[in-house]
Amino acid sequence: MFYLKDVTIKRGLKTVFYNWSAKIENSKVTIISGKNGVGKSTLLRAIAGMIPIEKGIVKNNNNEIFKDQIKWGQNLIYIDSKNGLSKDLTVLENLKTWSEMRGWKTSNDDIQKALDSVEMLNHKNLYISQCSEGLKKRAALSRLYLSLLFNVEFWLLDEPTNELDQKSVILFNKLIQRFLENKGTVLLVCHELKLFDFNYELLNLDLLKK
Amino acid sequence: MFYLKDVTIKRGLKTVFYNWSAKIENSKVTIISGKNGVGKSTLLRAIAGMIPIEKGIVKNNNNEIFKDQIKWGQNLIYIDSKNGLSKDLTVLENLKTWSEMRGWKTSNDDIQKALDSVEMLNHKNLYISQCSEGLKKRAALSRLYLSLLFNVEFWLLDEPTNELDQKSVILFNKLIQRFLENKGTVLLVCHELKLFDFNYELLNLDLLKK
Amino acid sequence: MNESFWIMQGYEIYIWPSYVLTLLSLGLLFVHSTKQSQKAKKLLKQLSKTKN
Amino acid sequence: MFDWLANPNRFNRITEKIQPCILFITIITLISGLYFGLFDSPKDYQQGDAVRIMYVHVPSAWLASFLYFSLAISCVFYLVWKHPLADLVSSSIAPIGALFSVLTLVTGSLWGKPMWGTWWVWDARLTSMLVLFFFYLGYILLSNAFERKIDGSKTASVLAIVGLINLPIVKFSVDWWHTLHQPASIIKIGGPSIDDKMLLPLILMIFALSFFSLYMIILNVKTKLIEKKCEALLLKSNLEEISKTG
Amino acid sequence: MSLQSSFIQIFISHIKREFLINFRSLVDVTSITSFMILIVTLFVLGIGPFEEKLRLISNGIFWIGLILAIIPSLEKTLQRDYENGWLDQAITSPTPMELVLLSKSLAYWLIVIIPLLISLPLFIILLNINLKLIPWLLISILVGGLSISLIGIIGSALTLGAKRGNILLPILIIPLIIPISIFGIGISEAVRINETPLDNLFLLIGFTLIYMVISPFISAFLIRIAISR
Amino acid sequence: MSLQSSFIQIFISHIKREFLINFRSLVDVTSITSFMILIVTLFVLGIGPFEEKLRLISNGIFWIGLILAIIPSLEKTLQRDYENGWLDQAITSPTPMELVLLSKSLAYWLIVIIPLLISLPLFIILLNINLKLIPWLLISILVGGLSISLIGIIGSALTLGAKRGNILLPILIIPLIIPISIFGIGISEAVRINETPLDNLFLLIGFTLIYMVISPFISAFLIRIAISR
Ligand code: HEM
Ligand SMILES: Nc1ncnc2c1ncn2[C@@H]1O[C@H](COP(=O)(O)OP(=O)(O)OP(=O)(O)O)[C@@H](O)[C@H]1O
Ligand SMILES: Nc1ncnc2c1ncn2[C@@H]1O[C@H](COP(=O)(O)OP(=O)(O)OP(=O)(O)O)[C@@H](O)[C@H]1O
Ligand SMILES: [Mg+2]
Ligand SMILES: [Mg+2]
Repeated sequence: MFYLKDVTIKRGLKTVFYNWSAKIENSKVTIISGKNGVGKSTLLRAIAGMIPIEKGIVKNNNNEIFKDQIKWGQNLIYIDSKNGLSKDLTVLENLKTWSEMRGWKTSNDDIQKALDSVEMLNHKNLYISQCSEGLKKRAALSRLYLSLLFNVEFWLLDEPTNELDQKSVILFNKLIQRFLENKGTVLLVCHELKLFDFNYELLNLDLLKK
Repeated sequence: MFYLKDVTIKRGLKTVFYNWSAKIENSKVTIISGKNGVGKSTLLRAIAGMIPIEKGIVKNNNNEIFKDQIKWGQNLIYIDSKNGLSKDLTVLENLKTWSEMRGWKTSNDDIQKALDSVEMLNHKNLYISQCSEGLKKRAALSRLYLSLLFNVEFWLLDEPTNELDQKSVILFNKLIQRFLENKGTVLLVCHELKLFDFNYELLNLDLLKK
Repeated sequence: MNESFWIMQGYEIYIWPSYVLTLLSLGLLFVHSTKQSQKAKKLLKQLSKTKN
Repeated sequence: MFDWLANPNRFNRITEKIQPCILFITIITLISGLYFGLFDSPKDYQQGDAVRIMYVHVPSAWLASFLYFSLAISCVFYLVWKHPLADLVSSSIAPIGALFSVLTLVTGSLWGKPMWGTWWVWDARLTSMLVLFFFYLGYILLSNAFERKIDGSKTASVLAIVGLINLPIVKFSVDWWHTLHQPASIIKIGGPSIDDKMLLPLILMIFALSFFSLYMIILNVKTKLIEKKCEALLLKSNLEEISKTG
Repeated sequence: MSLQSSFIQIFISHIKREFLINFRSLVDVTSITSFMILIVTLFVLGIGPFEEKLRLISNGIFWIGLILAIIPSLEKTLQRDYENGWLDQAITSPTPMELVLLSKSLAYWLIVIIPLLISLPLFIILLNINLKLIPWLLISILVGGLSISLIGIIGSALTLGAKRGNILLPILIIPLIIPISIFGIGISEAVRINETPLDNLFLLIGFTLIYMVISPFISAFLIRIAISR
Repeated sequence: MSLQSSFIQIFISHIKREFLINFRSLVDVTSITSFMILIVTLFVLGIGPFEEKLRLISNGIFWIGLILAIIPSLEKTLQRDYENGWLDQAITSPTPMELVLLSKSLAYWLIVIIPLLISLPLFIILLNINLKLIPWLLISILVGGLSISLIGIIGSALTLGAKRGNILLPILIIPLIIPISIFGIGISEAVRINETPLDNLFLLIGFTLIYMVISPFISAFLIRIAISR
């Protein structure tokens, strides 16, 4: 069980969460929804460890996750609208350097398969600056496949389906399903719930924050 | 009637459209769809005059639109995922400087109404760097309201609903409806057609480009 | 050829390099461009063959 | 005139005929220039044998400047009349001009060491040649810095033209700069009186290098025309494939 | 009454925008001056703080400081406006790009020049500048600063769409700046050795006028290319 | 066999990434040298091209050129990695940020130093540098370049999160750089006047070692702040 208890999170001068608690079930998908500016991305970034939690506790299976940032980093993939791709590198190079940065020894075969899982194999030698928005997103999501091989436990995804076409949404659904089979936990921010064909818990911040 | 005849459009070294023709009806919404990387954004940017059309004709009511770029600029609003907002300015300042750049004399009242039309009035003094993704998008879309006052004929919108919450999608729908009442023409790129409650023509590039 | 020609009042270490460098780079440029031109011609031949 | 030559076919036809002549003239003038320069010209009364460097240095300097002028003119043609051949001409000129400016700098240095006792001084000529080299370099780098060749050509052409306005001013102003400070402390090079016997190899070498450049430019333009044809063919077959397979 | 603003109004509104972005707080105003002071310090320390040496090169340092103060920040705003899509908005608007760019360079000129003029006394003390030079320095900073902005915007536009633009920029821009810096320094030097600085000043003004005319067109042409990628 | 790479491997892979991004083509290699030559030209013209003057300040010019060659481009990559979200990826990974930053500064050092060392003869000719200085120059460029990179990354990290970062950067960074340039120039000057440059060299090395240890920690700390905004 993953839970946040009485957390206070600030963004700039604004207190976005104040003494706020929530539970997130492991090995399931939780979709975080809510209106613009309510704090969905803030919450995700806070859980990923990028925004400090001013007060309160965040625990995963009774371990305080921020005690050991490195270990938490091992367990987690975070992808948001910024994608984290260098525009001076190709799709392939981006994926490779990313996995090297995480200290993963991936074979070329794995990289190919990862690209294939989001149908980016044909585009692997495009520079990111030459990719359309949707292709960029897919290049970013190809990381998810790699993470399946390395026992990552959490996916934190901020509006991952935004620029995807219908086919890619299906591929994304497949990735999630494989991750669920591996007992992974997904935290997903999205405004459009109809896109998904798996069971999910809904965490509606509009209701919860009242 | 707005039409493209035998156009060839290149992006970098890639020929995205080759001897391609299409018709777009005036005073209607046309939704351009198609898979990632097929050329939706390219088409929109070409029509807006940013990407040169290598060959072929683009005519609106029998006027070649690129003959007089300034006049075409008067008739058109283009908004894409980059939004075109300065992050060192507030939402209000961004909208104001934008309308001044277009040479529009807007009253404070108009600006307020424009912000209200996307429910950004409460956030008007936020710097763009402090806005969430959805708020940024709404700040960009507030331009649409202003353009209703100045007889703009075309809206070219590239995935405008991406980060919007459900409420904002409804507001966006309203703006489009008002524009249609003014006999405006909308060209809209979107992957998710269910979001709209107006009549639209569909221009599916996957089918058309074969 | 007498010796003083090659020695050139002790300026030979300046004069010869400047001539050699000039001629060498012109020569290299010439060879390179000619090669390039032949390569292009070959390619054109190949392409027009496969087309027909 | 330019329009008339700018037809690629006509260009090919005409140059086909004159190319051997140019090559012939180049070889003759080069050999005789070298002969007179190295064997049959007097020593300078001040510089002695070192003056022989002049026969490669000055022609290089002269050509570097002249080629830049041609480059800029051809860029004007390209930007104003939008003729693609003009771009091929400019992009053929640039590397040759860059080479000559480097040669000028190197041979000049080789000349400067025995004459001034130093490889380099910041005098107007040398500084403006250095700047000229950077305009060439800028042109070459910029024209290759874009994904689409045509964008690079346009952008680099703008640079070349702006450079044309700047170069005389750089040269003039650096000169001005010197006279402002103090009279030039170095030997005034290339005085008005120059021995006829020294003039002959100089002129021969200028001819040799000019005709050499002309030959190379024509050769490179032709190569580029062929390459363009190849590209067009490739593109066509690609597009046909696309329209067939869908 | 027309709802459409005149060119002058659009022009002023652009300058207002740049001021809003770049002149937000006192930090911005002081930072240019501080930057220049630090550059001067760096130089003086690099050279050794001996008065004779310093007097020889103070004019040079001043001009190089001016160049380094204007161009990088000008480049950054253009780059930023390109990346955040604001240039797309400008190009799909009825306002000519040339006007946008002219106002941008003028705005930059003002943004840099105003704090510098205010802090001129400081530099006079730091660099031990002769007092008879002050009026000339004022004029040459004013005129020279304008041409540096105008050239800076050409340079930034040149590299906007290029692959490794940020690395190319200095190579392209320094050769273009050299005449300006020579004329500028020439003015001060002429005064120092009691000659007339007028010819250098006229050259500087003439050059600036030329750039004033051509720079907006050239940069607009280049930016259209960058956007069309 | 472990699937997890060691720190050294991660370190090397980071350096590889920077090289991939920044050393793509010949442009990148030549441009640093060209940039420095042009800076030198600009300075010399600013100062007046007289040999005695030049000899007095050639060391200063060289060091300022080095600083200007390293810091702006280092700053730009960090800024870019921040904006495109790559730093987010680095911070949510099991690799310590400190390691990432150390490799980034080392990579930058190599990227700038290699072309500069290759083109050192050019600078020796242009600046009329005494030949006996060469070995000292080599060492001091090597060591000094490293500390400039290390300081540069602190400065860039400082301004990442700041609202008006781009303007603040030079103000923050120049004071940190000044000691380095003083030691560096001190080495050359000492050789010139036939004194021992060793004390300056040791100071430079010591300073660099200190920065080598503290810079990654300080910058990682600053970047965490920037990301948390
Ligand atoms: C690094 C060293 C040098 C460089 C870069 C250099 C550069 C140049 C350049 C650019 C020109 C062409 C000027 C023009 O067309 O008006 C030139 C011409 C000339 N240079 Fe040099 N030079 C160097 C050293 C020398 C030395 C040491 C001498 C003789 C002692 C010399 C003698 C000449 C002569 C005689 C001309 C032709 C004069 C004229 O056309 O008016 N140069 N040099
Ligand atoms: N600078 C470039 N150089 C080369 N190819 C490019 C460049 N920019 C875009 N492309 C290619 O052009 C094609 C069309 O891109 P475009 O952005 O129009 O796609 P799109 O239909 O909008 O896709 P998406 O749904 O992902 O936004 C893509 O295949 C893309 O890879
Ligand atoms: N740097 C900042 N300073 C002040 N307030 C900020 C800052 N960044 C974000 N905020 C505010 O924090 C709130 C939460 O932002 P967040 O990005 O988490 O929203 P979100 O729920 O993800 O919205 P969206 O659906 O639009 O993405 C917003 O109201 C936003 O305006
Ligand atoms: Mg969000
Ligand atoms: Mg798109």
